[in-house]
Amino acid sequence: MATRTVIEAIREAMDEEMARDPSVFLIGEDVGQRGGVFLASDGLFKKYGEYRVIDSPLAESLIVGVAIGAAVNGMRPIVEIQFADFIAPAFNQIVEEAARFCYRSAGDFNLPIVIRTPYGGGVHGALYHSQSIEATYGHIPGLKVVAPSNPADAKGLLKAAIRDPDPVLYLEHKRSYRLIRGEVPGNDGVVPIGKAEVKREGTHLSLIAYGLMLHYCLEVAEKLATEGVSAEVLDLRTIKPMDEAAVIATTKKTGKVLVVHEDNRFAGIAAEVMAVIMENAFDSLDAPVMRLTGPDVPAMPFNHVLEEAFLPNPERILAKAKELAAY
Amino acid sequence: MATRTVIEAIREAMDEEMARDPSVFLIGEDVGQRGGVFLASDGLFKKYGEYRVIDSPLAESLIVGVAIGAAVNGMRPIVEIQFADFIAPAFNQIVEEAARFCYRSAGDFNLPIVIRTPYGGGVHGALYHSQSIEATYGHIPGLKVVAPSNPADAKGLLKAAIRDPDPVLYLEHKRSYRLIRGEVPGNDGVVPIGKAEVKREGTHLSLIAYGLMLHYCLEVAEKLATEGVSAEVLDLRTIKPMDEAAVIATTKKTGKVLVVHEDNRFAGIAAEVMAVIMENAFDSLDAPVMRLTGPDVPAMPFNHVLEEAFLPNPERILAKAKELAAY
Amino acid sequence: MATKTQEVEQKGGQSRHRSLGLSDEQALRIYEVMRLARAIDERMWLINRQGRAPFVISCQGQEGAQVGVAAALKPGYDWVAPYYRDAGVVLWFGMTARDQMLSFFARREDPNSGGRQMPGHFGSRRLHIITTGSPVGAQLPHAAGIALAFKQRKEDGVAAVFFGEGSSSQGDAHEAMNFAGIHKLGVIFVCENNGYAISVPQSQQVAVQNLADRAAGYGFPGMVVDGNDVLACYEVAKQAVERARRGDGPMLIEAKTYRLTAHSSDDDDRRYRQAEEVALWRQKDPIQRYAKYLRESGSLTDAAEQEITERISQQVDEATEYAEEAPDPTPDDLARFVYKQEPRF
Amino acid sequence: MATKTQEVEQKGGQSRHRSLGLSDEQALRIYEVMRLARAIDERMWLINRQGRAPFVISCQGQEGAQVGVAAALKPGYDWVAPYYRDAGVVLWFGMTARDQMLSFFARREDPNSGGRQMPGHFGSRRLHIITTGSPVGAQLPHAAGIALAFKQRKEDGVAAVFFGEGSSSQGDAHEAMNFAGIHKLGVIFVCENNGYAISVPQSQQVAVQNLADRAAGYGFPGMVVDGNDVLACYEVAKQAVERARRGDGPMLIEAKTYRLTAHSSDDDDRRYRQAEEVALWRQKDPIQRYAKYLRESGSLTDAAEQEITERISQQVDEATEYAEEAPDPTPDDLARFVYKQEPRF
Ligand SMILES: Cc1ncc(C[n+]2csc(CCOP(=O)(O)OP(=O)(O)O)c2C)c(N)n1
Ligand SMILES: Cc1ncc(C[n+]2csc(CCOP(=O)(O)OP(=O)(O)O)c2C)c(N)n1
Ligand SMILES: [Mg+2]
Ligand SMILES: [Mg+2]
Repeated sequence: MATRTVIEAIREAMDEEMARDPSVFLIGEDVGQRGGVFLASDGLFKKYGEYRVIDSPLAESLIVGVAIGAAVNGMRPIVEIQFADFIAPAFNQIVEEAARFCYRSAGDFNLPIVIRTPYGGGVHGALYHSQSIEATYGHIPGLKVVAPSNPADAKGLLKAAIRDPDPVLYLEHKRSYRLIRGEVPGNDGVVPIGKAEVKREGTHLSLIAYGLMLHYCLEVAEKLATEGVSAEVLDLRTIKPMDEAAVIATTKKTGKVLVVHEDNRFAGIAAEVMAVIMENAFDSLDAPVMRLTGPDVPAMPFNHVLEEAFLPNPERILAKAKELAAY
Repeated sequence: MATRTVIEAIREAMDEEMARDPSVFLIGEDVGQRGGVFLASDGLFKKYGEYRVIDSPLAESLIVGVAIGAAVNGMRPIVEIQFADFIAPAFNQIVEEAARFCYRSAGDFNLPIVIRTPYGGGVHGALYHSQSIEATYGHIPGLKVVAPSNPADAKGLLKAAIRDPDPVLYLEHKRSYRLIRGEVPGNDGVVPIGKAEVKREGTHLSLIAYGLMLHYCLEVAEKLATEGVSAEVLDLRTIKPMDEAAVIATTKKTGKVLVVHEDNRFAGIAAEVMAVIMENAFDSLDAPVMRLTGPDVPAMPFNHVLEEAFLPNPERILAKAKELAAY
Repeated sequence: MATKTQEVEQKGGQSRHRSLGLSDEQALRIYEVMRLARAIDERMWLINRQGRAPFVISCQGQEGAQVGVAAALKPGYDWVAPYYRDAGVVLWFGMTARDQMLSFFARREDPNSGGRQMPGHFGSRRLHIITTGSPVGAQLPHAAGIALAFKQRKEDGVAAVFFGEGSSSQGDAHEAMNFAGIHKLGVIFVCENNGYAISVPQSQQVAVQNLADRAAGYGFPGMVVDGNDVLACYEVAKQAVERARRGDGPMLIEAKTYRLTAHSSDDDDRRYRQAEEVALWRQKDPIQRYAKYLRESGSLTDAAEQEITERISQQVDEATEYAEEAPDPTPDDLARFVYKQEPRF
Repeated sequence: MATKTQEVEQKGGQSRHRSLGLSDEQALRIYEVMRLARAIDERMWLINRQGRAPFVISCQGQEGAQVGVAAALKPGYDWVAPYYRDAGVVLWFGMTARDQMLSFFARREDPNSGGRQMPGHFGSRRLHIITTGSPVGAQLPHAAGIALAFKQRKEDGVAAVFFGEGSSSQGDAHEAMNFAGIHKLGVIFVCENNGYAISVPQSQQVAVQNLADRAAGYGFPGMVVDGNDVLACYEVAKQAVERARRGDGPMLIEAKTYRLTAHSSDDDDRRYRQAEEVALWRQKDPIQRYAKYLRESGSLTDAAEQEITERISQQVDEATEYAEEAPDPTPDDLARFVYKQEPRF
């Protein structure tokens, strides 16, 4: 087991998969010579050449559209969208094309494409370098959406995504890139898409999260423990298809659930988790399921006061968890 | 009071507002000479001329982007997107631009734009002429989203939207265009954005819907009444901002709620309604809130068997309502 | 690069097809596919007007551009990205009348979409026809991606993509041409300019006479061709394909043509077109024109014509009958193929 | 339309600005705004490197193109749609050093965004600067819309929109130019071609030498201009503005220039540019070059230069001091202005 940051795990996964399968290639803005603005592909241009690591023109719809065509013609493209905030010009290609290719052809076509993109805030990225997009794309049938929280999951899920026959949106929390370190198996292991993981066992209440918020929840669980409250922490890992069984299991176990995410609240992932619980574990609830999310303002402002006001943080999660525990 | 179809009410609202305010204009594909593919603007080109009713090139991102610029320079554009399924190329302009203009300029700019578009299925429109988009755009802060179910609301909400200082996505259920008739006030009345309406009072359970499904729910309520079940039917009318008070009120009144929509299920509007109830009326619930929605398949197929399998219909709503009543 | 109008009629005279390297058989095959496309389309309108099927969208008038270009490609090796009018393209690439009728009636067996999409939404992995959706313009980047994959594997395959002049206004058209130009990809961009996008005339769609002029801004040649002259289309496409196979990059072909029907069975074109204009273009019908040429060049005898007519009507009859009887999908089919591989839990 | 390279240096000689109709005062005002833009930018880097502010994005090297074009417009009547480098444009249109510094420090009083956006995201309704987001290319359709409104009201206002050559690859750029061409809208499209989009060189971005060539495909003229020659930029912009006001439609101006800094304070340009290349372009600095001209033409005396220098450093000092002390937004501000008008229940 080697210790890696999240960004190193991502780079390693791409490198290993590109070495293993010549049909795997990377395309995106600045991914070549520069190695990506976060250096996710640092060194790969040199190693694999300009037609395996392609510096695209500045056009996201094109990038995804080209990946679709290449996938149809036998390749396995990895797309890097420089920031999740700039995926919007590709919305039509992702939602109306990629996500519907298999369905509209009744299974004749399938698209083994991974779309990697840094999302989330806490880095003074302001309105357009901080957004979360998981609810928007999670709502779209035909896409798979994953959001690993640590290096091992990052590597294993990226490998799974690259080998998956369907389009996978792979969300990388940019604040976690260098902040979160952890052990990464050296072997060829994949982490299956569609499977959540209990990252900490507990009995009194459940915290459900993913990405950066997962770490805050673990921190909160630690604090709660010192106060005699035993919190279970479930890492969704895959947003869509959601591991409903895991959500239901933790609800049945603790009877109290708090869902945490940065993304806007209205019709967000927390709402879906609450709906799943409502439908499947209503009778197990000892309290209403609660959510702590980014507010319904357009995005996270630049100024640090506003940024902090936007982002859920351990203090606020703790307060909400205590409210839940006391219900 | 005159009797109108939904499409007539829409045309009348545009006509009256254009007559009243010279800054109001319409832009979209085929809206001019042809009067729109559904004839929503029939006659307006002749009446107001080519710079008040503009036949745009085939480019949705452009249409919305041009509307933004025109709004900044003193106009009040109404955009027609030919089908909701083709709004996707404009996603960046709607979500990253229009919805964030006011916020990103700290209130210095605002955009009085209405984006009208036909959505929904049941007309053999297949995968790309049947889609529902309310969850996708409802999730976006900074947008208002309305979905009237009848001619009076269609007219009143369109007038409200045109006069509103913010971008409003105005969703027209295409099957309702000529199917639904009703009285329309001749006066200048607007229906306020953000206000739901109880379309039928009841005491045993609540059906919450909008658009075409609202009519199915009214039909079901009628049937339930013959079986001694008194159903309240709430028409959301505005998707975002949602009238939470109305949702909570009906929940507290009946204790049992079924939410119905055509849109895909995962992180859809029903999930948000369930979350709002969970947070605000948990203790009033006599049963879990239930949802009957379009399934999580990419969109509604062409073949009538598949189309019917996709769409909630009165029979299935009735069955679900009975399940709820019996809980 | 200069844009030049093809005037192949003047070249070659009575044996233009032979001077283009086409045997008589090949020339007749082109004719037959054009006629088959038309015949299927006409049958569909008939059935639609009888209320037996809800929707038609037509190739009528554009068969020359479609089959002329397709005939310059290698079916099964090259790829095509057609749009909804391109019955002529997909028939050349191996689709059958039965396939089309199965789509038209939205049957379970429909090879394009299993009855999920409207007719005209072609697709077949086996035949190298990429699946088509409704949002126009989206197929141009796909074609660039197909050509990129050929280049990555050092193969000389070509991707031909077809679109209307209205669709050229979409950002995707620009983005794809730009990318194909940068990497000298083997893409043939074929604009079937029929003068209207539903009701919107060319003058409200673009500010130029010739869409082909745009190619210069992407670093490759653009050619205007008479889209109702199937051999002219074949000639220019052949040049484009040779160029592309050599690795010299894309070409934009603008085929000037006309649609002889309303936009679709839901449209009423009298709202925006003069009857005289349509009548004028009926006289330029690419099938009539090609038939005349073939007859004059001695390649099409009355007997051959009759054989073709019979073969086609038999195919269309059989296809219609088969497809109309074929079973619908079942409700269980609704949830299939959301993904190729359902995630394991 | 033909593309022609401006060679105004040869024209006019020692009194080029006068032959362009600029008084000495106006010529000096242009100089001062260029220098002010540069001075604010340099100060921002200093403060950023000291860790007192998280982010800078620069105008350095592009001030000639920016101020040259802006000087041909009527501030407060015409509109501009700038991009993040266009400090020179917005200063000409009435923004102040204090405004910029308030953005830089993300203070509550920041007139661009109330501390919500990164620096370089300009906007002021009063000054006719449309609010700028980060997604590149989106501003081109906005400019077309602004010009459409002028046309609808029969006013002769002009909209000038600025963008990098990288951003020209976005579909929105194409869609906007096409629309502006069709309706002969009063839009000036200004491409500040600095040869790179972050790390991606022009050769990977477009297949042509001159972006201006694209204008022909939209039915209006495109001009290449030396972006480091402020008077050349002024001249071509003046022609474009006159054309636009007359109702003759848009023009595309490609100003060839270079960015002298890294893409932003988060970038390391040594990963993709040679130091020699940067050094070469430093010698072509538009400010130096214009100063030399002004001195040689006798319009800029040592005394005037010193006055300008003092005025600028005083403005920048005061602005910095004021802005650094200015209060942050409060958490309550977070939820304000999601809408202009909160819906009534
Ligand atoms: C993105 C998108 N917007 C709108 C439509 C609706 N629509 C279908 S065909 C069409 C006109 C297409 O015109 P053109 O590209 O010239 O092709 P033609 O039908 O003339 O062959 C329109 C507007 C669509 N299919 N996709
Ligand atoms: C839609 C979108 N995609 C990606 C980015 C990230 N990005 C910011 S600036 C930039 C390069 C812009 O290059 P160019 O247009 O040439 O302008 P320059 O910075 O060179 O002046 C990129 C890729 C963005 N802001 N918007
Ligand atoms: Mg057309
Ligand atoms: Mg640049």
